[in-house]
Amino acid sequence: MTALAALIRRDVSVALRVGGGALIGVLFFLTVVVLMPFAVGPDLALLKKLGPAILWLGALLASLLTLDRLFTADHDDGSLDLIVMSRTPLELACAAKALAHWLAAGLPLVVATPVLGLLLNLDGVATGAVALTLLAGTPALTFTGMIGAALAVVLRRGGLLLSVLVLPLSIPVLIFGVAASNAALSGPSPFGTPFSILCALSLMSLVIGPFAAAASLRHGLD
Amino acid sequence: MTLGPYASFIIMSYVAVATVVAALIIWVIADYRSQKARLRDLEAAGAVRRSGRSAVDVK
Amino acid sequence: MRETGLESALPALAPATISGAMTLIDLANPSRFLSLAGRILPWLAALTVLVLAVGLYQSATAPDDYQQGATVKIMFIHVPNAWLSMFVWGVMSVAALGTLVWRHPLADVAAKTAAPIGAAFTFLALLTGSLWGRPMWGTYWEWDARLTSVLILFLMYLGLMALWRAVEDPSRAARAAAVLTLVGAINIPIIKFSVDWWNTLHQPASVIRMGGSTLDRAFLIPLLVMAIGFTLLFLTLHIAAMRNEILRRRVRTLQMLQASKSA
Amino acid sequence: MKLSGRGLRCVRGGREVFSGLDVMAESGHAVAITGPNGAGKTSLLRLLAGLLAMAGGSISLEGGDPELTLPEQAHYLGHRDALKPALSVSENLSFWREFLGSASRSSPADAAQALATVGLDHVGHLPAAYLSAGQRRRLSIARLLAVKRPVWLLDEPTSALDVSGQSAFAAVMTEHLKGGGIILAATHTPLGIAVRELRIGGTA
Repeated sequence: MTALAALIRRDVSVALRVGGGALIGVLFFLTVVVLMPFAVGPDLALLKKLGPAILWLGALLASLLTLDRLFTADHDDGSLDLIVMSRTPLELACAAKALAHWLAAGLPLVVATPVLGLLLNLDGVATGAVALTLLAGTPALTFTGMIGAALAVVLRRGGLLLSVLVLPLSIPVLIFGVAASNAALSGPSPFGTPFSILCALSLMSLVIGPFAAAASLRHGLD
Repeated sequence: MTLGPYASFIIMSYVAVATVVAALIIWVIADYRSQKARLRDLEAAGAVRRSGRSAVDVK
Repeated sequence: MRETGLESALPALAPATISGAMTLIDLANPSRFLSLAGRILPWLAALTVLVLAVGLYQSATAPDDYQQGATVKIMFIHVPNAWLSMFVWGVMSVAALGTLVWRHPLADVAAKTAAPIGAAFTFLALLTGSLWGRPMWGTYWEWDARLTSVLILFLMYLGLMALWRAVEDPSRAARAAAVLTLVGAINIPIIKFSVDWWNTLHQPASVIRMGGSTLDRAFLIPLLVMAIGFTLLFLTLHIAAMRNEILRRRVRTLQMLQASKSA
Repeated sequence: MKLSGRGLRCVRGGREVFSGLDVMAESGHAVAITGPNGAGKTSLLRLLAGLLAMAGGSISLEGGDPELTLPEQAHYLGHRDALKPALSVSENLSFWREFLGSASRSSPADAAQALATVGLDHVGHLPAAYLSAGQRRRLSIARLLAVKRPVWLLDEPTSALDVSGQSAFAAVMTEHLKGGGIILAATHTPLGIAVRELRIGGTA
């Protein structure tokens, strides 16, 4: 347990210190959301309707972009070798790294949501609903994205390839996240159904992600 | 002075400005103190500047 | 090493500035700047407090606007912050020129420390604008041309701060930040123009213009005093933050010295 | 304790690096793996560390902890130093101490002791970014000391070390061997301790 706590602590502090990229993700989120009205138009009624979708797309892209270096940074400086050799099962180490990433880069997105909701003319209930769905859904984005991050180590290529690999995997999360937010905002359908499916997707990814990432790391090292 | 029906907005904006300005002032002062303390520690550890002057004795 | 860079830049400046620009030499030397800052800061701070106190008193006693009522009082803090949001970028642009063209040793210190202060004032301009807009528009946020431009400016400040944070070595970050600052300075009018055009395209001018062009003297004088007060506040904070940054770099140099001694 | 690998075969990128390689090392002994560039020195170490898949052969460690695999009882010191520049020297070391070791068996004092042994105790609070290449290498060596593991797999351990650093490291290795440890080191230069040489690759 101390080993995992140490890993989480290290990753979070590296992400937050000088040179770390955690807060850049939030900035990216902010910029993407601010950009949208320039394409759509400043019509507040329309923005309100599109709000949850815009926020979800922004959060999806922001969490994906920061995932790029999740494993490659450790691979480049040799830490990954030692992590693979340690007594801690690689699956748990991967889960710890993803959790640290979510704490440093995913949670700030949720915290930033209310401010952005204001810009998109969402009322309190809608903003709360979007923030809640992001809180439940961003772990799923991180934990499915980590599979791509592990593949990036194996393929020695990150960036766009990672996005192409991972984006299709995150479609279900996007569908149910936006559906739940919209249900809370206006829809006739209840909020509970899509939200519980979203939570189920998150829980599933918590299990599948670490195993898949660990498997691809084990076979990809050389 | 009466602030009319929107008094809360006016007060809120003044309070917000006061808070942020106070935060800036506190940040500047705290940063100054911590840098001075680190310089003093380094001096105590025997680090001397190239010019031989003390790094701390500038006011 | 940073310190060496700072001081070896001095002889290069000296021949060109034999008598006329003694202040430049004074300021170019970080140690001189530190002692000067130590002497100036208390006076500057006192002056700032005085001017802001007068400005606040005048704003409090200013009459209500016949159209906006008492909410016009928000203008007295909103406009100075909005002015500073642009003024600070101007300061940073001059500093960026100082970094790129004149290689002035204090230029990047000035540029780096201005960014967070500028971001704070820009944030306040947005916040007060939004609080002012709520009674006017009925919403906290309207994609009004002015507010939107300030929002983009705010994002650019944050990006600049992120750039400074992303690189550990300040002298390497300085060049990149200087280029970005100047590009930003050129782009801000273009962005402002585009946003104006985008805004009028979508919304025929039904939005209430904030702080219209013809201001009554009763508003103008408090506004001017507040603007001067906030500018003084910025100068005080900036000089203090520059002093901190110089000390921080001195700490860094000494630490690297300490590390290399043990090799 | 006895580490032995028999008939080892390694294939990388479709190319056979070596095959039918036997390697053996006993408690208290050091083996220097030598050979020309590309002979597979690093590959052999990574194979033993479990970082490369074996294409054939078997590896065993007799007399070790039966519940642990060989990689879990081995330290691997590679070309890369496994340090985070943003963290301080002591944060880097204490992370690896907590992550690799069982905290019960090593105390923070061990980490301080390890830093002192490699001569970095006075820069513990500085960011690792300020260290020179030689200092970074010494910090990696401190990791071997802060967490006790019987088998050391060292890849060019003395590169970037100056003469005094090399002799200090020789003392560290001698101490480890005295305690019953095993060292396998890939190297071009003499390590400064008594070693058995294992030459792999052609006769270049």
